[in-house]
Amino acid sequence: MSNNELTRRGLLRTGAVAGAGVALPTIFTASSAAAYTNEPTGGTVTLGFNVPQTGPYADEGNDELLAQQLAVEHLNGEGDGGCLNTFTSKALKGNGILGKKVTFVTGDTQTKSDAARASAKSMIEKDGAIMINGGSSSGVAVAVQGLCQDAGVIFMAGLTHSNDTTGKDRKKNGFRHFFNAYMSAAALAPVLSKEMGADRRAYHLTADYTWGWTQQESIAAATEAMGWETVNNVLTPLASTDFSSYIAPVLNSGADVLVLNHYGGNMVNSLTNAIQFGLLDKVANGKDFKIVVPLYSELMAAGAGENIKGVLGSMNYNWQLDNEGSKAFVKSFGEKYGKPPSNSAQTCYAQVLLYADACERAGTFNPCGVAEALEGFEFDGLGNGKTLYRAEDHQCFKDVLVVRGAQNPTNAYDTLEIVEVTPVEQVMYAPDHPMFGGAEASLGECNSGA
Amino acid sequence: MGILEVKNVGKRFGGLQALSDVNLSVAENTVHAIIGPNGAGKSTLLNCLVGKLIPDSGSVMFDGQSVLGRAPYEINQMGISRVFQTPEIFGDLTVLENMMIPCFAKRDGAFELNALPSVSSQKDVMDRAMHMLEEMRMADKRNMHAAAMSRGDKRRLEIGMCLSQEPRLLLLDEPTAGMARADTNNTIDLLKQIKQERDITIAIIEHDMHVVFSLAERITVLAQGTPLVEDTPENIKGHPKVREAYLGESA
Amino acid sequence: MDAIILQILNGLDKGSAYALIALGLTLIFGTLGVVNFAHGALFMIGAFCAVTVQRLLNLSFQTVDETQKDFLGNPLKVDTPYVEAWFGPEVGATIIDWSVPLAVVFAIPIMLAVGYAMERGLIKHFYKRPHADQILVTFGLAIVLQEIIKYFFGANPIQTPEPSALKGSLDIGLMLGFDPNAIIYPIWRLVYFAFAAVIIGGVFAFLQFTTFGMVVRAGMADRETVGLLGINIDKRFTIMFGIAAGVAGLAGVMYGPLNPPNYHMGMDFLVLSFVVVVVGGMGSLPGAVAAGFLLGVLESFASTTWATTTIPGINQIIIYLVAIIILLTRPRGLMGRKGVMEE
Amino acid sequence: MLGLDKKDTSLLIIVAILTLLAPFILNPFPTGSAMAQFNAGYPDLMQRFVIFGIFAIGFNILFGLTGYLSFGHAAFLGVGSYSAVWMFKLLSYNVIPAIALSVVVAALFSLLIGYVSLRRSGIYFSILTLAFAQMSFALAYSVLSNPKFNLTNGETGLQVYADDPQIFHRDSLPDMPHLFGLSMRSTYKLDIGAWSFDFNAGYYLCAVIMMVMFYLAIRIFRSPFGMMLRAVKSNQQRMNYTGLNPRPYTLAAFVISGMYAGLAGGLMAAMDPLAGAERMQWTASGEVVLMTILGGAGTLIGPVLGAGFIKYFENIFSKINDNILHQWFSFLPDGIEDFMVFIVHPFIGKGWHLTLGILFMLVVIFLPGGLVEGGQRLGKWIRNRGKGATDAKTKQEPAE
Repeated sequence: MSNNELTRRGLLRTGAVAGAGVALPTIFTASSAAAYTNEPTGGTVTLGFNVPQTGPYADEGNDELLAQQLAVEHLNGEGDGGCLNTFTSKALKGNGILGKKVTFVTGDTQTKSDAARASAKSMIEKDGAIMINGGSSSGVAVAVQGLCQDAGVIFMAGLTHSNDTTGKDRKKNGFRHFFNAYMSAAALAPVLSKEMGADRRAYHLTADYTWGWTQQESIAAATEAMGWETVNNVLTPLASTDFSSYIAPVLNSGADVLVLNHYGGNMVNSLTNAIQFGLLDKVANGKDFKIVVPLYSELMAAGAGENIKGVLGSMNYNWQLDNEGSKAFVKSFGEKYGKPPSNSAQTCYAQVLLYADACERAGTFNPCGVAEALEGFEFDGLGNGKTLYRAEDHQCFKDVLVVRGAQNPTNAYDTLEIVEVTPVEQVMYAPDHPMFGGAEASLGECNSGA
Repeated sequence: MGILEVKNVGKRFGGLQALSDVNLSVAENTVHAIIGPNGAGKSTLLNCLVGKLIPDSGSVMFDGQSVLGRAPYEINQMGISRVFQTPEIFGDLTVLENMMIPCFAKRDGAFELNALPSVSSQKDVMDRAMHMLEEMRMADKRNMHAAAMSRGDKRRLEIGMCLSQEPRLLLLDEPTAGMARADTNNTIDLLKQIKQERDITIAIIEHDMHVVFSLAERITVLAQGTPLVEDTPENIKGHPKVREAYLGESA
Repeated sequence: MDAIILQILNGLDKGSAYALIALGLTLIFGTLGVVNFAHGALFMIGAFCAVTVQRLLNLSFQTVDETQKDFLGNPLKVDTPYVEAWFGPEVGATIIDWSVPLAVVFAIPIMLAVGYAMERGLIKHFYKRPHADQILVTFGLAIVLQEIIKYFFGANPIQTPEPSALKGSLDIGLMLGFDPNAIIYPIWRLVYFAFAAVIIGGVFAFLQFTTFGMVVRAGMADRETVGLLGINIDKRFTIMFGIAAGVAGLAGVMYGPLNPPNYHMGMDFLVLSFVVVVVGGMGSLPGAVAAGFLLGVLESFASTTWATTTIPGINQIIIYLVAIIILLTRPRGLMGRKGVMEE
Repeated sequence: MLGLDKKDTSLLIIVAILTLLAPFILNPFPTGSAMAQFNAGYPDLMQRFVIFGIFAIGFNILFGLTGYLSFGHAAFLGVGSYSAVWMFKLLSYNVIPAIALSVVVAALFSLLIGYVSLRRSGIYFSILTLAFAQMSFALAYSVLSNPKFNLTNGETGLQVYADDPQIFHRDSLPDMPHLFGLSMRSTYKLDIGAWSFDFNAGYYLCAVIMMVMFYLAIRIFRSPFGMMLRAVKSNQQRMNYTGLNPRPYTLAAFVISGMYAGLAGGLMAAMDPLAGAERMQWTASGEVVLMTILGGAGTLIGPVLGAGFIKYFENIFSKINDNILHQWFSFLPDGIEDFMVFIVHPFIGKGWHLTLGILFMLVVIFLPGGLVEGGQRLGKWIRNRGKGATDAKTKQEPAE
């Protein structure tokens, strides 16, 4: 892009513009055409961490930033090395990436597509970032992914759960480690069926924007497949702060399960309202009324407080997972910051290490080389167990956690308990699945910016 | 047939009958005063003439055309200019700009998207405005902010702005209210001079009998929303009905 | 029928919050002629008074329990709140449980002080300035206040639950002769509505029946004349600002249990409360209250399935649509007076 | 020159020089130095400066001249962006039809909203515009992006997909917005010693358009029409009784400023072909209000300064993190270094909102006329120091 995207025509024209104004003295030298965008030339390589620092998701962004900083430390051989010790790929040596010390710049997405693109552009154009990582919403992820594709840098998505990120909006330069709405549904459905029975009637409240729709579509499809009926789906404005008028009619609708397709502040408030209305104490159709929150996060759980008790949902990762990679990461993160990592922190940490490792294995920072190294890459030891980066859509496939709000948490960090680890086979789908853009969805061509 | 013909005009505000059955005829090129005690309906009548209020009944004809239902700016474009009790001018603009605005209104009508030429290139309007300022003896103040002027100057400017449109009927709403005697006399002189110099009809609402009797050729006395008498100043003086209305006692 | 009653209840409840905020806002408009964009921030500060009280009551000392482990495998540090140590676990737990109602007491002096400080320190200097300047400076203040709260409390919402005695819901339908479960309504929401009614009634009574209130109302109608009478209206207006801040703050304290407070809740309510005030008519107290409840009820009805299937997206735009219709049919809102804030 | 008087001509020339030399002026610090953090001379931010400058100049024609405070102008910027991206999707990536359509659509949209809103004045007008803009935002964010009728692509933002028609697109043309083949992203990079300067095609397109728009704004300010708008602000009653109809004047000002907003929106899409719904939100409308007041409402150059000021904070201060602070203060002893970082920390990075809020307050408290007044006071102070106390008379000139 900008710095290096000098098509011949562009070079001639811009050259002419500059040349017309001043006769160029010899000390003026145009930068030599680089092989790809922001090719690192000195002893350092710059990564761009683009997370929400203002707005409702600021705390989540801060958690991501902590994890990213930890990853940079580990890459540079500082600290205890964290997951470098458990990662199945041994390409990383703790001496930076390809011998270059890792530095980073940060930006504020404000959880707005426009602002996120602006800060990503500034990191690419001004600071020479060669990879962008982070974010806490799908709108931002898709917008920044598109930008990185155009600019010729790699995008390692942070928290983004919409099917579209690796569905109809998938890009050759973009990669997602986080799971998606389809996987949530596929993992949740059997557990829901086991816990609540196969003849439930579900009432959906859905945040009225792209992510909410894809999640609702996925959950409805998966639960209907095992016998549930969807009584109603009500779309709620994103700006809603009070959901009482949406919750109040639920009890009389003939439904016996409430599915909250909400995230962040929406979810905290809708769940709080649902508990206020005493839904969980009621009996409908002769069954105990239940609430499901398909996508959980630690911060939402903290915000919802006691209200999450017994409520089922899914997560990409939880610090209580008992495997070598997870233990190493939790120890490293916990000792440095005094709290366990959230699942958005973990996905960012893993993404940074995966990017670095791919560069090492490819032997270059060239995005096309890196992308090739990541495609079809199988690994373990980053906390999620055995994982595959699928080549067709750049989506990671790994086990999905079904969690429940703990009845008796002993401290602020074990408010969620793992109910089941759904094996990866159960959440697999074809790359041309209709919910993911069907056969038309394509990654397009790799862009290195050259 | 007068230039302004008011026929059977009535206006109610809730329970208050502000005007009832008002008939008034203002002859061309005269100075016609409307007087009456407080609450007689003078201001309501005036507002009905300029389009601020619409009467419930009756008709108001100016030069053979009805003004009813027309917006104030349309009535102004028909040739009626209004001077307010407290001077209404463009306080944030300079004196010259104040004078240019009515000149533009005269030249271009109620709306003209004249967005690209500069004001200073509009020579005709500029000259006209300067001429008017000179006539009002305010040319030296042309670059002053209008809000910074004395009240007497503001009144002068307002009258000048109205005259620059060459109206056929000039309506004055208590033009000397709150003025010192000297300023009042200056205003009277100015109005006399105006009347002398051009063909213009002036209708004036006034409290101050000194002003009324110095200027008016015809006087209508309004009381409780209805005209009591209409006559020459000489006949109005000492008219028993007028005394009754003003003193509030039956003779 | 039951669905209609349910949505009316919801509407009254939403309307309570709107009305309380709008009431304070219009008091400030009416008395001081100031457009206060920081009014939402006052609501937010009120809510965080409750958070603070809860935090204070939960101040704890730590003891190490060797039998339990924390997430890193170290011995668990157990927190015991001081109040539980002082008053015994049961009384202490009850005090903590009632932290929101306690916070009301705590919030009144704080909000009055905040309001007083704001008026004397900042707003006072902006009476004669254009509305645009007032908007800019109070908007700046709102940002500063909410960023300070964010710095200390984070961006995540914080639960401030109602006392457990007032948790749960009532089956109002049963009382009215409907089927069980037909009209279920949370107790705290009823408490909130009652609380709002009391506050609104209190403010009106204060303005109606006290000499102070009469002078203020006269001042709202004609500030200059009352000033000419030799009454120190400015001082009273300062106190009115304090009261307006207090009303917003109390609305915030009691709102916490309905939806957990976060640092930007003030901004979420800001635009809405301006719409409410304007729909009610600038400077009209009954107008603000009426508009608050009206918009609350309409918003609730617009979110029913029936409404959203008839007109998709109506729940997204209802408030604004109603505002437009009312302003176009009634030039100065429901009860606005002529000439107020029209320049 | 160009129909302007001497003072305006020199103002225009100064603005032209500053915009054309912006790549130098905004990058005063050598790349890689500690102060390089404060460099703003990279294409994206330079584009934003001038685009928001156009937006604010247009807004000022309405607010600065007539005093009508619109809280809904972001809606016109938003429709401008959406129209531009639709042109990219349907025709080709050439920016000319895109920008043209964005101005036309914004004009129609603002005509509609202005016609209704201008039936009221004062805060009633403000709330009407706010209501229309919030409705537009809500519709764009969700209702108009449903799969059956996807006009805006909702949360993600409208963008060009490979399967879009793009009927005039040819393989020889760049696959991103371009001006007859010249890609908006092509940048000529100039290295002089330790310094590095970016000359970006997109920036210069925006800069030229901004200069034209600035020139037009001066012409409008100085025209009879501009005078009428000031008359509207000053005394509508007198205007009415002077035979002038204020409504078409305000409506014309509203539509003109809406077209400026649409142009800015079209340019934003032309620089970066994605249109997000957030740019229609009330906060975005509020931002342009703040820009205008902060810079100095009713002045010619003020809004441009205000736009630059806010965008600088948003893009530069939000990117300073603790690491960078430690670098700055590394010359200090450890304890003091940590203390300094601790003191500064709340104001940078995620605290940039706090800094901005404080600055809003300081500017409006101490400089009622905005940054322009600050500049005038500074200028006066320097002149007085130069001339000494002899020149006690200070001329009160209208702020331009």
